[in-house]
Amino acid sequence: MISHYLEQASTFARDIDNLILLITLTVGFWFLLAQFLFFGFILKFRAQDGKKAQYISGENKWEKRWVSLPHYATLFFDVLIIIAAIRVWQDVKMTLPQADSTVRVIAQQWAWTFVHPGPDNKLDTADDIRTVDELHVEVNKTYHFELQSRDVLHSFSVPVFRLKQDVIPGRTIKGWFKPTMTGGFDVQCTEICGIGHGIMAARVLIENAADHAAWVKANAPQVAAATPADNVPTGGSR
Amino acid sequence: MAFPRPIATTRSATGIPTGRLAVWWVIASEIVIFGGVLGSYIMHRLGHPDWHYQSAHTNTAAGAFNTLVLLTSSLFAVLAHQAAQQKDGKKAARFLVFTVLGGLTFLIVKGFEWASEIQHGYTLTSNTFWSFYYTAAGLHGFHVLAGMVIMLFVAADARHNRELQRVENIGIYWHFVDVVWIFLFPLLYIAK
Amino acid sequence: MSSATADAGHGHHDQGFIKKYLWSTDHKVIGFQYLFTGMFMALIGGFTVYVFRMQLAFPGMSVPGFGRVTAHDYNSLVTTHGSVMIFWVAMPVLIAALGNYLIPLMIGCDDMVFPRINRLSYQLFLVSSLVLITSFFVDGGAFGGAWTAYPPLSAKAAYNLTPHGAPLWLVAVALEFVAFLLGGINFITTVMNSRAPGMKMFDVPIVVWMIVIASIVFMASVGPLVAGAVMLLFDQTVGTGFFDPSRGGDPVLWQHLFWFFGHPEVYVVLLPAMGIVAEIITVFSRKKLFAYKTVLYTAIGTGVLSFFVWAHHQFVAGIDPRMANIFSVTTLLISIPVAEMVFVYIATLYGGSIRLTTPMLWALAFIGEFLIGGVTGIFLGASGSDIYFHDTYFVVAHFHYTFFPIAFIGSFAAITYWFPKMFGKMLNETWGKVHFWGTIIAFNFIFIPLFLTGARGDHRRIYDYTHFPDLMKAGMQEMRVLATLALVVLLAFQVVFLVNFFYSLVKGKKAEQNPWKANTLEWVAASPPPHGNFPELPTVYRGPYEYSHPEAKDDYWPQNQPPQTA
Amino acid sequence: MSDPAAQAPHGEGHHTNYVKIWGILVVLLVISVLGPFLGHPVVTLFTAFGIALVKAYLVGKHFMHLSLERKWIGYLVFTMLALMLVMVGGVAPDVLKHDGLGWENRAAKQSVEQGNAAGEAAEKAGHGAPGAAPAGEHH
Repeated sequence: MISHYLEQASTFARDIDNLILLITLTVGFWFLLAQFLFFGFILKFRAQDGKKAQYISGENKWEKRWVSLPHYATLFFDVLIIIAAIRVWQDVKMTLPQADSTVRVIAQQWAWTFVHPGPDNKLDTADDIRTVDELHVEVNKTYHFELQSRDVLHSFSVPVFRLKQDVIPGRTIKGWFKPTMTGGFDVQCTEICGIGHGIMAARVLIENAADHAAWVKANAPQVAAATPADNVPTGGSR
Repeated sequence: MAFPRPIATTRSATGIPTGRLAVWWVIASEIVIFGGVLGSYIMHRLGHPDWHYQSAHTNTAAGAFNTLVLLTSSLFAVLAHQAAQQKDGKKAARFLVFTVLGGLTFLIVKGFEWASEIQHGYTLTSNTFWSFYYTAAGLHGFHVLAGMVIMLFVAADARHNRELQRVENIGIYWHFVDVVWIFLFPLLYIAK
Repeated sequence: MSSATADAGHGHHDQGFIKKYLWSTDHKVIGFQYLFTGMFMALIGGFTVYVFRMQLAFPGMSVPGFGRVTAHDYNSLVTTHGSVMIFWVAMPVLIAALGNYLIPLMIGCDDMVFPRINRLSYQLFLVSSLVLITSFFVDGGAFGGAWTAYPPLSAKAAYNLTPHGAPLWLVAVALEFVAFLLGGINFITTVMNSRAPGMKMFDVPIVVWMIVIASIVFMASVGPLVAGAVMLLFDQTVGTGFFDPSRGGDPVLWQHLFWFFGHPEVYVVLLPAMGIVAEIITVFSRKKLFAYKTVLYTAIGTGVLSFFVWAHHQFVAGIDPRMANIFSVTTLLISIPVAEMVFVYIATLYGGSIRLTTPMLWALAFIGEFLIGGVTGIFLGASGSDIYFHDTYFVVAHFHYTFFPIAFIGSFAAITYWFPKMFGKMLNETWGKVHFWGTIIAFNFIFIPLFLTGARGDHRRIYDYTHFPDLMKAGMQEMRVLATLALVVLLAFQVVFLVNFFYSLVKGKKAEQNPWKANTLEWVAASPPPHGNFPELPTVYRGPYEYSHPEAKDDYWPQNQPPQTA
Repeated sequence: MSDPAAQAPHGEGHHTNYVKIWGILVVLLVISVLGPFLGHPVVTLFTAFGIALVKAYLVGKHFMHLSLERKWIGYLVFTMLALMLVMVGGVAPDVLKHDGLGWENRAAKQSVEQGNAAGEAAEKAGHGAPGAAPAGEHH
């Protein structure tokens, strides 16, 4: 349903979309049923001259089924949705599969700094590649990300990955994603962070192995290079 | 000028007089307000074992003396209630004034205590422990002050044997403020 | 408004305007004060949304009546819209205005139990409104950190750039809480103690029950946030570090304190609206309320459960992911009592004799529209799908499908239904229906497009989408424009309401004592009721919903009618 | 107009010895102050918070007359306390703890370390050294 509008660019995007579809179908059925009864009753029981309304207290056993039936039905479908939702949640937020690489995402008012591990595939070394508002990743590789903030709350959101995680100053929050298609997509800040919140945009550029290697090669600082151009000390607010 | 009391106020479907019922609801709402501060404090305190270096500088003697003062003022408040039940408004008013004096002593001691702490450099902003210390005790002190003011009005009425049921109501509130202090005392002073 | 008839227990004098309307202790006057203040604040809330929706539809344009919208303005407008509509419109109109007006009348007594505390409550509320309005004009402008006011953004002027606006906003909200605490204690005590003789627990009209349950839920949930507000105010003004991570504080604590109140708050405003609907659908379908006790228990169940769900607002906010599982379960479980309540209302229509008057249309629209808000909530309560939907326009559309029915559809239902009692005049039905259809159709045209943009990834509180290529794909901006145009139409239709309201107030047809042939006690009093309400305080003989009872000679059976006359 | 006080369910014929209760409270206070001198943390926990509970119980029962009040008033007070437990229970995993599944509160850990370091330094320098204690000011 969502995929009709927006690419599924990560492994768990499909799971989340399917969960949304499941919820749509289950609650959609009950929604339509309720609206059908609702409008049906309004049409059927319009006031007519000389016809008195029925006197129904809703307290006897048979009438109580009006309440108990939706009660158990809602409970049943709730359980169904809960199980499906928690399975997805477990996968996206509670497990960290073995990573091929780790990127550090540093948010600040109102820009994103992405620290890529560089040729040695290790963070906090001299060959780290720092970029502003541009995240470069390789397709079909599992990435861990470390979120840090320099000032206020931000939120790291990549709609095509169906991924969202708030960034909290003072904390490091870890998560993962695995891109499944190449291309350039929006990264958004989705937690209000001040005046520039509306322009705090970035792009995630998913490249195939060759392009990504070329990009790393072209951008890796020569070892012991000067301070990066954006003049940001390593490790965010540490 | 006597305010004309609506008939609504004199009804009592629950069997609890309206004023006292309302005081209980006030207390219910106060429990969650203090609960918010103290809950936040307790969570931070348990998460920050280093705070015991800070709390070591609180004045346990002053805190203990203030506990004694509040307990005693509570005794006066309940004796005032007893007097009010015996329709002895004058005696009730006298006990209420003693209660207020207890509150006043409490605030004065608090004032000296805080002044000394601030002199030593422990201010509202010096550390989050002290922020909690002043905020929690300050919120409590504000309630003490409010209780004292209301109590003076109640005492003025009680002296003329008017609105004697209010003696009990303000008393219940005062005991509640006392109970809050009973928990604040170990939380801020004894837990070193 | 006081044709002085008999007067129970009150010394009644001819009072001056100030004494009568501004310094009054009469619950009806205080109800009107809340109502008109709420209506005035709704105009502010409406104006702000007009300005920022125009900016979204036509970025960079000079909005007629405001001018160019800067990013700073935009944040302030969004924040003001949210805070005003919830704290200064929904709360005062649904709980304070209707609670004050209806409770003493519906339970058959002459006033609130503490009339002077009641007056104080309104005065504090008025001060809070004035403080909020003041904050628009101070140096740096109004607070722009969203109605949730998450620190550190809200805590430091260096971050939010509103050195005066932020503390003023906080003070206004805190004062508003105190006002409603005082009001709530009054409501609860009045209903518990001052019911008319013979009125047992299950003879109390549902709307009164709902207001009382809402007041209790409010009182029990707001405490931690009051404490949090004090702490945040110190962070802003004195420089403490309660929520500042660099000084040993924790910003996540505020989120918890806020939502521990914030989620129950939804039910605080929902329940009174549900109560209003219960009163209206029974009258206009001439039916007894289906399963009175079930409605009551579901309301209490909703109130209790609402304390266990708050962290679903924080699934992706950095809370421990394990906690999300617990809150996901509790959140979905709350759908059970709410679904039951809706089904009970639908069942009440069965076998009725339905007349589609204006108040009935509003009440039915509430059920129909609220259903949409309810089912879309499931997407957000389920942790897995909330990862995607969190802070998108899907959320915005979802909670507007709950809050708009609550705050506006519910209020319009109440105002059109009780207008004859409040002012002694009838509203014009034709213009009432014009207003109804205009509002409802426009409302759906605002938020169905927003569901779609939200599903496509539009996130909230963005002032200009042109920075996001994925959000400027074909069809997206058209949706935003459609929503904005529908909003302008909706606002325009409110003029119809205001004109109808004030015209009928002066020139409307005179209302009878009981124009809708309803059972509850307020219709026993004259229209409008004098100071002291009833010529003689009523005694109650039966429940409030005995419509079309086989033993009654009419199709209604007022609560105060002694049995032998039946 | 009837006097609301007359409707009170309690009062007449009931005589609690309030002074005696006060005496017990004072004794309890003394114990809670002396507790920490025993030097055992578990004992202190009981003498401080256990006794606070007993004191609150005594004040509630005898001074606020909860024992004579309608039962549900007690339940009401208890419910509010329980709600606070719910709140703390929901918040503690994020605020009390400094790390969890996939996250770490670096700032809080650092603050604890600094606080400990500053506290130890102050203790070495002797108590009450001016400016020694407020750790927060120095970073």
